[in-house]
Amino acid sequence: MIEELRQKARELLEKGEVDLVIGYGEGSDPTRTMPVFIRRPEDCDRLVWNKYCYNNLTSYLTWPELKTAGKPAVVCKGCDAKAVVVLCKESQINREDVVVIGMSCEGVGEPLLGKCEFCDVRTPKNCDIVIGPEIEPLSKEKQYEDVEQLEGKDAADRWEFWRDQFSRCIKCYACRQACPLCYCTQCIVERNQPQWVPTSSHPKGNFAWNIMRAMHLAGRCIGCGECERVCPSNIPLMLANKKLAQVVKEQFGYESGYDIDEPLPMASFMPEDSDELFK
Amino acid sequence: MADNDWKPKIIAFVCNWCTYAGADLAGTSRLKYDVNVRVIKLPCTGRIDPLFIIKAFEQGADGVLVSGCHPGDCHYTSGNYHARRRWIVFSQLLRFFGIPEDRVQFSWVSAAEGAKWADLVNEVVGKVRELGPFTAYHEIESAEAIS
Amino acid sequence: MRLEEVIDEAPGIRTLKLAFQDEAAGENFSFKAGQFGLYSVFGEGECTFCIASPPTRKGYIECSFQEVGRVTNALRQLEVGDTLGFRGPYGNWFPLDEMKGKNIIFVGMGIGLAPVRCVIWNCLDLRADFSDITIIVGSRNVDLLPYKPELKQWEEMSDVNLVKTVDPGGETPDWDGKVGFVPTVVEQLAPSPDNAVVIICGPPIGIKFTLVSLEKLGFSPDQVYTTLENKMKCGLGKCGRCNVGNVYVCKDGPVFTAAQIRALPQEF
Amino acid sequence: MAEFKLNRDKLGELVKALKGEGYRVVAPVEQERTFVFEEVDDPGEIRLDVLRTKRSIKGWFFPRVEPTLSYEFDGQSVTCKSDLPESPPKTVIIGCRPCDAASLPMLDKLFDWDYRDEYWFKRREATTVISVACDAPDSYCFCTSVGGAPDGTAGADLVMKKTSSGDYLLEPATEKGTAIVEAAKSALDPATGNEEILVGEVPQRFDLGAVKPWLDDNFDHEYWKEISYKCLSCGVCAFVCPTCHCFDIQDESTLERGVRLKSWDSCCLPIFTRHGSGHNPRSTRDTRYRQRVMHKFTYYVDKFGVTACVGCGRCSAACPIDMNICTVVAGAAKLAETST
Repeated sequence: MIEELRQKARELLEKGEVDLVIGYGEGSDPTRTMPVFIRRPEDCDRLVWNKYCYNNLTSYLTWPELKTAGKPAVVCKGCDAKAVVVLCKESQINREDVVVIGMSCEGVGEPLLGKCEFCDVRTPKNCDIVIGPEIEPLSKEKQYEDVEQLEGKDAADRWEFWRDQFSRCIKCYACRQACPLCYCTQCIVERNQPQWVPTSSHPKGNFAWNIMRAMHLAGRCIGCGECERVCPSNIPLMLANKKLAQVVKEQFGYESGYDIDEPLPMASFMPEDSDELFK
Repeated sequence: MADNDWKPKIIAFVCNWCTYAGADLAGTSRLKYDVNVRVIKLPCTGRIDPLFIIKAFEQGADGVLVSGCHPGDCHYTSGNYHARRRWIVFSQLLRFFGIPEDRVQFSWVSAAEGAKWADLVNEVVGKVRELGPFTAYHEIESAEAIS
Repeated sequence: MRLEEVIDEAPGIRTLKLAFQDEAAGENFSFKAGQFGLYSVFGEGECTFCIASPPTRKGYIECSFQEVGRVTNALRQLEVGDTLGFRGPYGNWFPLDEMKGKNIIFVGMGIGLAPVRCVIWNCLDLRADFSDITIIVGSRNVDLLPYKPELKQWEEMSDVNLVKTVDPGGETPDWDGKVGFVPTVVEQLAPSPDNAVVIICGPPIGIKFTLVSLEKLGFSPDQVYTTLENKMKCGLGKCGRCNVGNVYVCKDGPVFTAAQIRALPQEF
Repeated sequence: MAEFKLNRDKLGELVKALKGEGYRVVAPVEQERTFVFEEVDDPGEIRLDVLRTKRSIKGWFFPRVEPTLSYEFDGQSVTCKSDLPESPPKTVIIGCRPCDAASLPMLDKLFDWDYRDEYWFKRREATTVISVACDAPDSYCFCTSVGGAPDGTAGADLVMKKTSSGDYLLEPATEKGTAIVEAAKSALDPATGNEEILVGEVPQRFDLGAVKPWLDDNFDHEYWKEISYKCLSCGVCAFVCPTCHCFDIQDESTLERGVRLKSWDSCCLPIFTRHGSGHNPRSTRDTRYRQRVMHKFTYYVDKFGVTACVGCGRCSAACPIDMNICTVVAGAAKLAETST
């Protein structure tokens, strides 16, 4: 697969179809990879593909620095490619302005990351080029098991669980920076009139930050899990994201990252949406 | 503060066109309702950011009430429809994080429903009074965080 | 400190006169022209401004600010009698002792006139110590020109040469000053570099181009002083925010000569 | 030389003895699949074998959030109270690595120059640091390239060195360290002098002497853009770093009272230098990443005579995109070599 990837990337650059290829390169350790930006066909041999290709490289697509870099091609796993769908829907990129190279993927990490156990996009969708064999999707039946497990506890326990988790947050914002869908030029925590979210990483500030981060991803999160992976405190951020994905699916029948034409759930409505909550 | 001195603090975020008018009607109709609610008027429920609720708790609220026009009656046509989706999701998130459901109440109160407003406030205040002060949230005060 | 007086200078620009609540502290307080302080609105935070009143006038200090962010907004809400926090004075100062007997050219652009104003009054209060005094003030438009009553005062002084200018398009029908960008006006005015020093402050871009003009006129970078307004938090050389190259602007600055600035990485 | 040793099974007794003397004991413990320094109740939790905790010990001297001033409103007047702790608890940190300990004297210089930061120094005085020499450094380690050593003593009051039998030899480096040995004597055994000490090797990865001159001359070099295009601009590197010390000051308040907080900040975050006007002197990620490297490897040297990096490798290990500071600096050293 690596050779095929390099070959394709080389072709794209040689033909001038793209100006740069964003892919994975060799990391500082055999169990890591590092994003590489390749501009010359002869550098395409730096591209690698292995089970340590964690990063969701689509998060680079919305960067201001990239606006002047020409047309990019981006190497994506199936999960990552979902972000392209959302970015297009939210008018952050034009689909035709990026070439998506999808990689068939049997999961990343050693042991496999949690998200890979319920992956239905092992053969990536919505890509311009797919490299690698067709791989059967896995069942998503049990994907919310961890969410349900926490829900089984009573409110006070859940509160305690999250309070302890969030108290470890150091507000480094790696979750935000790594997220392909956190592309706001000015994040809500950087707005200080009024200061909506306390900037300090004390438990109260952390709670406000994490609840807002999750809420802003409602109906948008594509489940790539980068936020959780990059968190230096190992806070289970995906639990909250998954909970919201579950709510959105149950209530509005929407799953993020699949259909480029379906309206965004949090920017649309149906008159017959549930009124159960309201007195 | 001794427990028997405690009065619940309820913040109500209401829309200008329906619920605020409804609350007004409750007043002009001389309906009596609990005084522990502080009303904040906004143009529309669509304007109410989930952050408002968080901020209210941060600043010491024990309960929050959000209310606007009935679906279909929005002054801006669809503001409350959007708000409805937002609250459906947000209430689930709050629940997931262990914030008691009775501390946050969402409702629709029209300009004609002064009595409903009074009842609603009484009910919310009653429930929050039962729950007691929201110390769980207030105690995660800006404590020193070490490493 | 207690807010004594509020003066609206221009749209969005305000001067606050502050008195010490503790009189003894007020009497012991001294500073030098060019130093700054951290003013705090309790509940909102701290903000860094130079002290805009001259050290020759005791018992109070003034600061001028443009409303841009959280704290300046809160400062604007304050009413006479309110309490403010003040830390300072911090940083270095303009070496007025070395400037004695020299011609002094002041250049203040927009709100950048505030730190320059402090030095102007300081020099005017000690007028005999200095030779010719030229003041060049510029702003985007007439409305935004701060310290209008003082400009009038300076204009009327026989021993001060005041030049006012506004950017092209910013003039009004009854504007009696020049029209043109400050660097251009400086070049037209062509002050002699002999026995002269320049004290300049304004937006980074304005300073940059004025320095070029001054160089053309034969000023050496050692003759030109400016004050850098970096984002600062602690004022004590610790928090690292104002760090540019190997200096902490809050300790090693804010006053630098053009020569020193040139040696720094261009990150301000 | 070491007079005493700690039997590998007697760590619990040591902790107990220290607690008995009124010390608060802080040591590496596991927390959600990472290791951090926490106050220890159960000595069984202590993980002296952990090479790299996620965050350094700096938080125990310079907390990530710290109140500096509290105030109460009363009409137009405000009553203020300093939050400087009178006497911070007497603390002993057990099991940090020599690189972490070395960061302390390095930061002393910053917190002492011109204005002495009592928040830092009161905790410094109240705290005894026991480091454990590294017997098994890994590929992220580069202490030897920045003047440290896997068995370095800088900043440590007492150094514990692992022996081939799994015990630890105790070498006091300061009076505070000697006091610890005194306090914990009941848990210690005399050293025989025949113990075989295990100290790992950390290869030198770059020539520090060549780095600074190159950095001084190459502020505008293409290299910065080239290496930092992939930087996410998050703050992980600074927050896990033992020497990154930049902080923010923010007020938080209600209608009745407020507090002024000092909290960690990072030069890699875009908002760090953004002015109120919107002007940002470091608006791009390459300028911010460059600032991080420059501040450590040249500005700090100019100002305080030491390099503000101890080679612990934390930022490299924690970086979401595998930015390795050792590789970056080694790259600069290499450029320095080729340019001369």
